[in-house]
Amino acid sequence: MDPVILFFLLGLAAGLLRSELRLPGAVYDLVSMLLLLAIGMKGGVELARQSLAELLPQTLAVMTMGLLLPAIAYPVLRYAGRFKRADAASIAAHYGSVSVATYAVAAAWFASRDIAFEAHMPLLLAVLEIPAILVGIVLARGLSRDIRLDAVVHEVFLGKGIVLLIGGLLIGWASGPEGIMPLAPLFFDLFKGILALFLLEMGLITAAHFGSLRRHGAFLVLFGVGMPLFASLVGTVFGVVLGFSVGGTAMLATLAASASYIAVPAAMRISVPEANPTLSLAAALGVTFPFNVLAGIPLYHALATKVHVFAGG
Amino acid sequence: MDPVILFFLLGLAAGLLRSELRLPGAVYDLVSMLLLLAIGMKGGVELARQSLAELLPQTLAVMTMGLLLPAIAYPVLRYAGRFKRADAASIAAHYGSVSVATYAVAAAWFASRDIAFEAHMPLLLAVLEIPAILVGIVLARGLSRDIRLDAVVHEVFLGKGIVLLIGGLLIGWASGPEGIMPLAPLFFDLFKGILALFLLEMGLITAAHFGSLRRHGAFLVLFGVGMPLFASLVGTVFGVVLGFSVGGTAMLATLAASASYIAVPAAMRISVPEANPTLSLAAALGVTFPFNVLAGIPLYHALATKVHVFAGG
Amino acid sequence: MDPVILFFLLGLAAGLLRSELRLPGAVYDLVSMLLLLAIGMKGGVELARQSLAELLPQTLAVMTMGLLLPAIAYPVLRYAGRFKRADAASIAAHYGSVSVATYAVAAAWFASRDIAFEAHMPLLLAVLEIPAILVGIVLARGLSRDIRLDAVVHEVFLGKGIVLLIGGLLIGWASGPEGIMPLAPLFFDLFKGILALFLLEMGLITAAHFGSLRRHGAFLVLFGVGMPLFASLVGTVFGVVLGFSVGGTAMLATLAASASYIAVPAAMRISVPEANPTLSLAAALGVTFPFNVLAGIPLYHALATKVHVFAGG
Amino acid sequence: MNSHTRKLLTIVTEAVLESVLIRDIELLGAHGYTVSDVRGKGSRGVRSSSWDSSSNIRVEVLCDEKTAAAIAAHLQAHYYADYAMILFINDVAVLRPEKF
Amino acid sequence: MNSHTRKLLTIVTEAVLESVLIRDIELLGAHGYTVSDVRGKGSRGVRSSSWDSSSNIRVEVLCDEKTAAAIAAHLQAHYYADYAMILFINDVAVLRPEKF
Amino acid sequence: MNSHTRKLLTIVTEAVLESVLIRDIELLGAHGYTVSDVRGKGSRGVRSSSWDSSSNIRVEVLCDEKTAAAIAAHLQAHYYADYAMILFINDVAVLRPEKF
Ligand SMILES: Nc1ncnc2c1ncn2[C@@H]1O[C@H](COP(=O)(O)O)[C@@H](O)[C@H]1O
Ligand SMILES: Nc1ncnc2c1ncn2[C@@H]1O[C@H](COP(=O)(O)O)[C@@H](O)[C@H]1O
Ligand SMILES: Nc1ncnc2c1ncn2[C@@H]1O[C@H](COP(=O)(O)O)[C@@H](O)[C@H]1O
Ligand code: NA
Ligand code: NA
Ligand code: NA
Repeated sequence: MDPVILFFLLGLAAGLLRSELRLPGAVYDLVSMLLLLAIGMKGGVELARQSLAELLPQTLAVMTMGLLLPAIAYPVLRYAGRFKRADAASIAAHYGSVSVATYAVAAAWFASRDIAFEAHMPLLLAVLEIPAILVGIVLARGLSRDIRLDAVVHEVFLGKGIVLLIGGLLIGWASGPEGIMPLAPLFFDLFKGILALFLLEMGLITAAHFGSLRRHGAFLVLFGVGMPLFASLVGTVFGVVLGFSVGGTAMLATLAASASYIAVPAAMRISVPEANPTLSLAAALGVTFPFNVLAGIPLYHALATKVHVFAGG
Repeated sequence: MDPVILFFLLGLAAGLLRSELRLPGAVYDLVSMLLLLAIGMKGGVELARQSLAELLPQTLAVMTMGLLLPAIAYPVLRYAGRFKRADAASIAAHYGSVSVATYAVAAAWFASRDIAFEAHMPLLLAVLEIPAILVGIVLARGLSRDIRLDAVVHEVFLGKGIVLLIGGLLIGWASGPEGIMPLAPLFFDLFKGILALFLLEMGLITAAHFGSLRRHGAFLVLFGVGMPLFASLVGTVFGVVLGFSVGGTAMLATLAASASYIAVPAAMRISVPEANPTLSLAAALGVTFPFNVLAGIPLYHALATKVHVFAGG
Repeated sequence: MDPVILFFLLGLAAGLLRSELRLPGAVYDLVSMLLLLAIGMKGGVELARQSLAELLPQTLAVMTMGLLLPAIAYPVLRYAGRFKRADAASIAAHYGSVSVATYAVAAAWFASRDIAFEAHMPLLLAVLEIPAILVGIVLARGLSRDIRLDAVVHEVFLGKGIVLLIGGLLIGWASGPEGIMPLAPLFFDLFKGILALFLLEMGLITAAHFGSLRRHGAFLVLFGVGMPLFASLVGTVFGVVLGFSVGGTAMLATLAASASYIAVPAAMRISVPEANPTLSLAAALGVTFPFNVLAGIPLYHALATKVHVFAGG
Repeated sequence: MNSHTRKLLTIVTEAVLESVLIRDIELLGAHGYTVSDVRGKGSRGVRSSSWDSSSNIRVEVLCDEKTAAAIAAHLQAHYYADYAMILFINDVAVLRPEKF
Repeated sequence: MNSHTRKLLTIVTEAVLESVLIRDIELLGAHGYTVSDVRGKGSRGVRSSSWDSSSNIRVEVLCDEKTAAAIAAHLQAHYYADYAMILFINDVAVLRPEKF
Repeated sequence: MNSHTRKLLTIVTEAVLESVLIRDIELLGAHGYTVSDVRGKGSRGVRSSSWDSSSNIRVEVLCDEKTAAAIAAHLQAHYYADYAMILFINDVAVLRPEKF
């Protein structure tokens, strides 16, 4: 098992045993900043090599996926799950968006198995963060109601995560592979170590959300496993149709399967305050994140391999 | 002189001159987390290569040493030092346990002199943290009195230090030397730099404890030098009897000589609250820690060398 | 463009767009500690190779420059700028002193162009921090008035910045190039990455100071560009007279041109409290720092090259 | 020493509200505010992680009685239903009443 | 705006006590609490390091008079002798008295 | 439970003043103090960076009326003109009046 996953399990165990272990807020901030910048920079360096003509349609297609997934999740939550409108919309938004930590774990998993994937994936990661938020807001409020649009746009586009990811992309793109070298020791060489620390804290946070799962019942658990499985299928289809490699398809499936727990919670809290944040975080953090990092990623890769054999053969 | 020791002296000087220099709490936490995890992981990687049959008796013997040392220190403190029962028990517990920072300085000192030592030493480090705490509690309260045992156990086994050390051990053990490689840049390559930062803060803390030494008199200073010297003899004997190498014997002597200032103070504060924490910290931090890192480690190594020549020759 | 400058621009953009991005205080502290220690250590390692006979006159000459610059800036601010006495004195002190961040950016710029400079520059950097503060206090209060001299001396010599810079110098000097190697991964290899994080925060801070510029008018902007240009001439002259290399001359010009925003603000706040700190920070951070890192450094290097050609015949 | 009575209004709520809350408070007439990071527990559960979306802030506003009442009413109307929030008010003595 | 008076009990004590203190407070009937990290000095010396075992916390509990008295009595009996701790109580106005 | 009234004096001011302020407070007779890191806004603008020279501290002093008045007067005379600073005082009940 990848040692970074062991850090997640250590955090989980420490959290469940109620250890005093806790990452200080400032350390959590530093670690997540470094991850976001590193992922962005790594992608940006590659962007310089790509033609815009190729990127634009892919980007648009992936945005469509980001609109589609929450639109599918919503009725399931609303009618099968019997959630209130705001709650269903908010949970749907979380699952339509993406988790940077899941991306990082998948990237590490792929790297250690020498599985290549499209290098501009971080761009798609950034792009996928946003559409689901807008869908979530519209689902909760309808189009007619007055939405504090400025606050939403601010929250969405100028949130810490997006600024660092896009900023990293631009810096990587402007610097190119040569120019970025002096920054490699901090941002690239330490990447896995930093990810390990981050996952330690993720384990602690996940443990804290197990409790609310118990209160909010079996449907959330089911949804937290079923939705990523379904979304990974959607992601695989998009990957194949867009002509991605096996690795790229698996990565897009992983992104589709992942659920946001940073950008979306903050945006929903401001724009759909009547949604109960405990529900979406319990599902995204308590079920889907561990499911994806422990079982999902290899599964999605196996699926992409199968589908590529089938499609290509 | 090892540059990490210069950082300790810089902190000490800055503290004594009342500079505004101060490591933020979050940075101290980060730095100590990285040290504990790194020490654990380094040891864990080696554990994979050891047979359990060999480790178990050593572990038990070392635990015995951890029970023995505070039991010897207590009467000295109680009768020669005329400390109150709780204070004597608490100080004894500090000296029966171990200091991770001292271990790290010794490991760095040994490494820069190419002195090998038994690679599972971090396991013994973790093991030694605990018995002295239990002895301290029993000495303070007797066996009859109702002790909040659950709180004590929680404090002792789930304290940050133990969780990170044991967690690191397990992660290193499960990953093996190959698997751990991607984490090496953060946890192993930066180790000495991180240790330097940690010792800078240790110097500042030590300076803050010099004041209380002046108030609490000469006996603490004497004890703070005499106890590690005596304990290093005990550690040397245990090392030789257990068949350790010269380096391993010197390291066990160092561990025996070191006094805890993280795990034990926290545990004592909860379980023996009537003990004055200033006394034990003044001795452990104001005297014993600087004595060990500045003079003790080379001394213990010279001792181990002598004894091995004598025993082996 | 150097990628570290891109981090500055990212911070600037995020700040101006009012993004929520913010470096936690503890992280800012850590990052600036690492920079100061690294700069000091790098210089200290080289000091070992220098003869004291050579260093002393240079050090004294550079101190003179540090007395001269604020003495020239003061009348300009007082009479052309019509600032109150305390404000003129305080701004003058900021510009007579130096900015460690500007030094670090220049060092990185020089390194990436293989431009050598005198290796004991960090010593001059440390030396230059102080005289301007004393000049500023005297300008504000005269020599007669009772100044809390002890508080000033404490603030100046025991401020975090000086302690870390001088501490790093001493550690580097005592350890030598060999001894310092184990610390290189943290302090030297990560240097540029750490500098990038620091400049990200500098961009955010700069953005916050743009607002006060708007309120305090055009003179500050003019002064914020004109003063470094003039000071760089003075620095160039000193560099040539002291027999520095082209790189060394350009670096001394850069130091002369840079304005303090850490040590001096803190010292002025305590010793000249009636000076408005917003004015000096708006000029030093809102104008001079970005001017120097974006345009000044190459300019000063071109100037030094020209003058050396001219002086050298 | 001439002292005058003013109201100190203290709010403990979700960190995510910091910027909107500050905007509201200033619009309602407060001349200043002080914010600190805290953790805690209330009817909406434990809020104490190293993690923005589940951490709290304490906002203190020193103001006259009318402003305090206006802010309290506004918060009650707009945030009580959906956010973890408590609010309390006490009398304090200040030296420069015109400032608050 | 209908306001009611409740007690705000503030404790400043050693950080190491956080979890046991919180347990005690909840057992004694408080419905919530707020904690923040502070530093300070008192009869037991300076407590202000970056270091858990010598740093302080401030715990605030908003509750009715009876609960405040119970908590104060409990702390005085169990912790005053051995720990750095101060405690004070003041009246505050709240909007939802049933909550505290 | 016997409780007695004392004054709680709260100061919010520039972080750079921490050490001089504490010295003054102790010289004026306070037996202790509690400090925390805060951010805020007042007549001297926003003070809320990760950056010492523009961040704030809150200093709390529990003391008798006379000491509170002396500290307030001293701060008003020496710091109000040049520093970002507010100060307020309220009554609190304490258990060990001799301590403050
Ligand atoms: N009784 C209380 N005493 C002190 N703080 C409280 C109390 N109740 C709630 N809080 C604080 O206010 C926040 C929000 O409260 P609530 O809306 O009840 O979840 C909590 O997270 C606590 O920090
Ligand atoms: N007079 C006081 N005013 C404000 N805070 C105090 C006072 N006395 C003590 N404290 C705080 O309470 C903690 C414990 O106090 P003590 O038990 O007196 O050492 C100190 O570390 C301070 O943070
Ligand atoms: N009305 C107020 N309510 C609460 N805090 C305030 C108020 N005014 C000022 N402050 C705090 O006191 C600091 C200094 O205030 P000032 O001297 O007005 O700039 C500010 O940065 C705030 O943290
Ligand atoms: Na998704
Ligand atoms: Na020991
Ligand atoms: Na200058």
